[in-house]
Amino acid sequence: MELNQLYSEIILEHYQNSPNKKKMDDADIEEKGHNPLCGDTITIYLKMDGDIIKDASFTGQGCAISQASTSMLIDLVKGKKLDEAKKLIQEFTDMLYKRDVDLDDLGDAQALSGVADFPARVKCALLPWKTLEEVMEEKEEGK
Amino acid sequence: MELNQLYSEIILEHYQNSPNKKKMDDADIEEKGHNPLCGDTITIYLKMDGDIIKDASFTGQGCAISQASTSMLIDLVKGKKLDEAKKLIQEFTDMLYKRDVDLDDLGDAQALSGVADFPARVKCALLPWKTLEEVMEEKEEGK
Amino acid sequence: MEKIIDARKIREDFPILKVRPYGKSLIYFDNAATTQKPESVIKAIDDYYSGMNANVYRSAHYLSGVATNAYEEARNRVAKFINAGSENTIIFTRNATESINLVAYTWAMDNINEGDEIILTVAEHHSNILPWQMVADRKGAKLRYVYLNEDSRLDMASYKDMLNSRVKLVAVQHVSNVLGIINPVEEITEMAHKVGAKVLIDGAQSVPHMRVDVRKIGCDFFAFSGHKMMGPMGIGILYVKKELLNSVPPFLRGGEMIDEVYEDRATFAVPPLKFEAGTPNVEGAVGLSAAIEYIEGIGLDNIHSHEAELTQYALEKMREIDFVDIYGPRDMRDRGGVISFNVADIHPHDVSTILDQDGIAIRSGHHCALPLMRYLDVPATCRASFYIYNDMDEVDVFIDSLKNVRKWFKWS
Amino acid sequence: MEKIIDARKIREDFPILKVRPYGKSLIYFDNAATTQKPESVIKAIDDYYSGMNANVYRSAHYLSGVATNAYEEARNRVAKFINAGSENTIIFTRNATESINLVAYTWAMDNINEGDEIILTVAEHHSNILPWQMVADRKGAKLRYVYLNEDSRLDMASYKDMLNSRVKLVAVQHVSNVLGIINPVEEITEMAHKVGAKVLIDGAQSVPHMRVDVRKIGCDFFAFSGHKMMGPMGIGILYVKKELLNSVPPFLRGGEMIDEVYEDRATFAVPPLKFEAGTPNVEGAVGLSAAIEYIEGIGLDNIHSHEAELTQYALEKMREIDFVDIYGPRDMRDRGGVISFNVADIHPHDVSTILDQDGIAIRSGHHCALPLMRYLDVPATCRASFYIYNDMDEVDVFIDSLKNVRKWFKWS
Ligand SMILES: Cc1ncc(COP(=O)(O)O)c(C=O)c1O
Ligand SMILES: Cc1ncc(COP(=O)(O)O)c(C=O)c1O
Repeated sequence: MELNQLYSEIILEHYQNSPNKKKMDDADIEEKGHNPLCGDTITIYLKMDGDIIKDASFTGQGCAISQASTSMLIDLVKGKKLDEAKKLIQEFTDMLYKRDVDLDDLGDAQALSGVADFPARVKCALLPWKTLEEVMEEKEEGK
Repeated sequence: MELNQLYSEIILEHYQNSPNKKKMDDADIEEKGHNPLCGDTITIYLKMDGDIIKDASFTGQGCAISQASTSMLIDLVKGKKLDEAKKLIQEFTDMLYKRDVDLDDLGDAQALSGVADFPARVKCALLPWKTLEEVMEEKEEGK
Repeated sequence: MEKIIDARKIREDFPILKVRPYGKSLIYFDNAATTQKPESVIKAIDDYYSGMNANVYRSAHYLSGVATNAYEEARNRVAKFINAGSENTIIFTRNATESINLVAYTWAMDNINEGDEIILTVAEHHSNILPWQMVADRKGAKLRYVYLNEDSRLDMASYKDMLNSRVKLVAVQHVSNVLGIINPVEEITEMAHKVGAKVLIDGAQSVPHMRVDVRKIGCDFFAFSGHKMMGPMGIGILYVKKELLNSVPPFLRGGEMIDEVYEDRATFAVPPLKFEAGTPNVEGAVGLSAAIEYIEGIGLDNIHSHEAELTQYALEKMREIDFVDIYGPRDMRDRGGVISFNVADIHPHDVSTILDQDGIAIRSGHHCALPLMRYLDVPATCRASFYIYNDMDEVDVFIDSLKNVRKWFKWS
Repeated sequence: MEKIIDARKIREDFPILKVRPYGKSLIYFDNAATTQKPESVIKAIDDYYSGMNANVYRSAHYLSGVATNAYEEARNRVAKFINAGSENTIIFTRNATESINLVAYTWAMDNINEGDEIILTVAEHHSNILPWQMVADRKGAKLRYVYLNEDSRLDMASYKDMLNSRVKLVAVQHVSNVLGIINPVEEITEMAHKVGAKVLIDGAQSVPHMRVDVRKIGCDFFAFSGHKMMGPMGIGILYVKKELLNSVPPFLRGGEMIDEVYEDRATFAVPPLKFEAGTPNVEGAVGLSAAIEYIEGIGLDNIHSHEAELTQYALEKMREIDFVDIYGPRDMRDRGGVISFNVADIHPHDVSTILDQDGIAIRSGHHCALPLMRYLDVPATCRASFYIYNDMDEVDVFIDSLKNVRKWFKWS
């Protein structure tokens, strides 16, 4: 795996010019994610319509991988049901652990498959997906 | 160094039949010594006449080396001034650390010189001498 | 009879067993104190420092990735070895003593209060007594002890008597380092849980020698040491039951165990990192992992049978010597490879020094079990403890040497 | 100019430096996190397990004698290395973090009370912050921080302002792991002692790199780690001033640290054993001793000069790159071999990943100094830190790689 795959056009585009990177003032759900080992932080904002993620955005500070990954996740989950989002989280996680998985649903996020070759960076890419997972766990626990 | 020197006649005699091993009810000084690493314990009893050790005895439980060493020490210090006893303690300690020292003053205790070849046992032999040293330190500190 | 374990062949794996004290073959019977290390463990340490060494978790560079993987694989292997379920339940400490102290300083200081009770046994190692004395002292709780029955085993009836709702913790060793008894920890845990008490098992003497399944035992805390199972010194393990893990407060504080740090306050990482402050002993974890691999290669059931065989043989031979007193159970049921004994009229230190001249390493002293010594009414004992590299021939040499001990004292 | 240290030759002593990440020569600039080990240290560990391993102090057999001597010699060597005076003032711990926690849990919990103050600095490592947060929290004491002056050095004037009779402890790092500043600990100690405060120095980043004399400093406690000075992981050191030693209560409780143990109470051994509960890491002590021998063979003054030279060279080259921001003092006065920096528009992790592909190991992140990061107003930094096996050629490769970093991001 080469660096130019890790820092590909599409990842840099999401990192440097994401339209998803903005605060949402009327969000129904606001979930912070933090990677204490490296200091990356993100906040995911969700506007819900029942079970459907009507709108989503994020703010954050961190490396290209974590920020691009968040932007890609936002792209993917907008308009999706929570259940569908859950499936995407699983697929993305599987991709980063090099498990056999169909990548078709993952859209731009497929570009992050190369991170699997940089074990130290896998946590960066997973951060937003884990954060969204926590939203769901909290919802399920009725918090 | 051979075992028959470590467990020589004279050491065994002091260990098995010491006339010094008895409680002294009217002792002026009673000092306990304890080696926590091996569990040896002794109590030294001293009857003082000013600076002179008029009488001495001991009780205790422990290995042949610690008990014989205590009996030999009692033999040596009886009738001695504290200052003289202090000198003996130093000479005995030097002997066990194989430092160059004149052994003449040490009487039977010379027989313990072989313990220096059994590093694990040096502490056993030193126990009573350290205990007597503590008596003196406490005296000096005016306790 | 076919040998389960060929100790002679196994000895080839242990470089230190070629040492010849005073020109004699080394017979190492001090395994309950610490065990020797096979070549594979020594090599794992060498390989670690020669090809993987780095600080873990936080750097993004190559070596740090390699070291982090090695560390986490070790944690994983430990988790599987004792069937912990999740590797998050495995906390690396310095030794079993620190593992127990961790529980004392955190969970116990938070959950044990005035009037509460802690049940120990009189056979506990100091490392499973002193931490609880501290807790009892600071919190106004009460320590109660279970004693032994006439067969030198735990008096199980007294657990029944003592267990009540005031009891917050039962701390008990899995195997005694003096008597060799294997305690019914599963039964004890079940009884304790019925009254709502938590259970800590000191497994320092069990994990190296027998199959241990912490979830089958059902205990809340389980502590052991790497160095007693052919792993390096400086690495210990604390297992904390998953359900409890989050509620245990952190112990040592500093780097690596944090989430956020402000000048006046901090939040903590999730377990197990929350409990591992500062640079961890990656070498120790990697060496321990190699030791587990070695143990698994031989098989814990084989190890246990081998030791049982040796112990039975040694006990029989020792009973034939009329001036030798043996402590501990009379039969081999639930018994590990540890034999404590005394020679009439001769202090254990002298016995040990005399055997040492024949190349035989046994331990003499109180074995960090002074309450038990007082209970047995002896100032100290000798102890022979076996492992996979010992065999019957060595026991024979030991028996011969033992028979001669009194001669040096002109006693016969 | 004649080289003080020939790093190329020294590299021969370090097997790991032959590792080739992604086919590149390894350039290890993560020495502030942990250092690599010379062959002699690896061999000392091997020799220990192949010829000396035993539990220390309590057994009377041959190997135990050998191991005990090795352990005590190591203690002696450490004492001499930092001029501690008596070897009894040297306590072996697991790492610097545990050393500091030991003081926090014992001396501090006993001597710091409501309304008392503890002075830290904003540049402290988490390991010298969190233990004091705990003490402050539990005892109702107040933490106060010294900040930096415009030259990124400790603002000494604020010590003067803050020191008063309520201050019970001043805890300060000897050398910063982020800024490289060498703090005037002797002066700080003198000032603190005048108001009756005790002083703890975190020497994790000084002892490996410069001559340290704890009695000249005059501090009460001094903590450092073996793994940062080419010694093994899992061994740390706490020096406690002789006058204080007896009054510090024990920390971890268990085997080896006792005098007498009864069922309900215990008395403790004299220092340092009182502070070393359970089986000690003899391997770690022996390995550390070999590391000190290696350091002494090279000479701490030489090490310090070598690092100063490298640092100066690297700083000059880095200043020429206009998109690189450097944190820390502008000149070389009282400065260690640690350089923290950032590349404009690129996160430190990305910088680190890109350099890593060229075989260069640097650290990126908050370096366990989040309060300092916040104070510097950066989320994280990159850090290059040097040691004896690094040289100018490596710095050149590093500079070239650094110049290229932005290209990967299509920034130039
Ligand atoms: C300044 C400073 N203090 C303390 C520590 C903690 O050392 P350790 O992780 O070895 O306990 C470190 C190293 O991480 C350090 O750089
Ligand atoms: C039963 C038992 N518990 C605890 C310990 C303490 O282990 P460590 O000294 O490795 O902490 C030991 C060993 O000495 C032991 O035998």
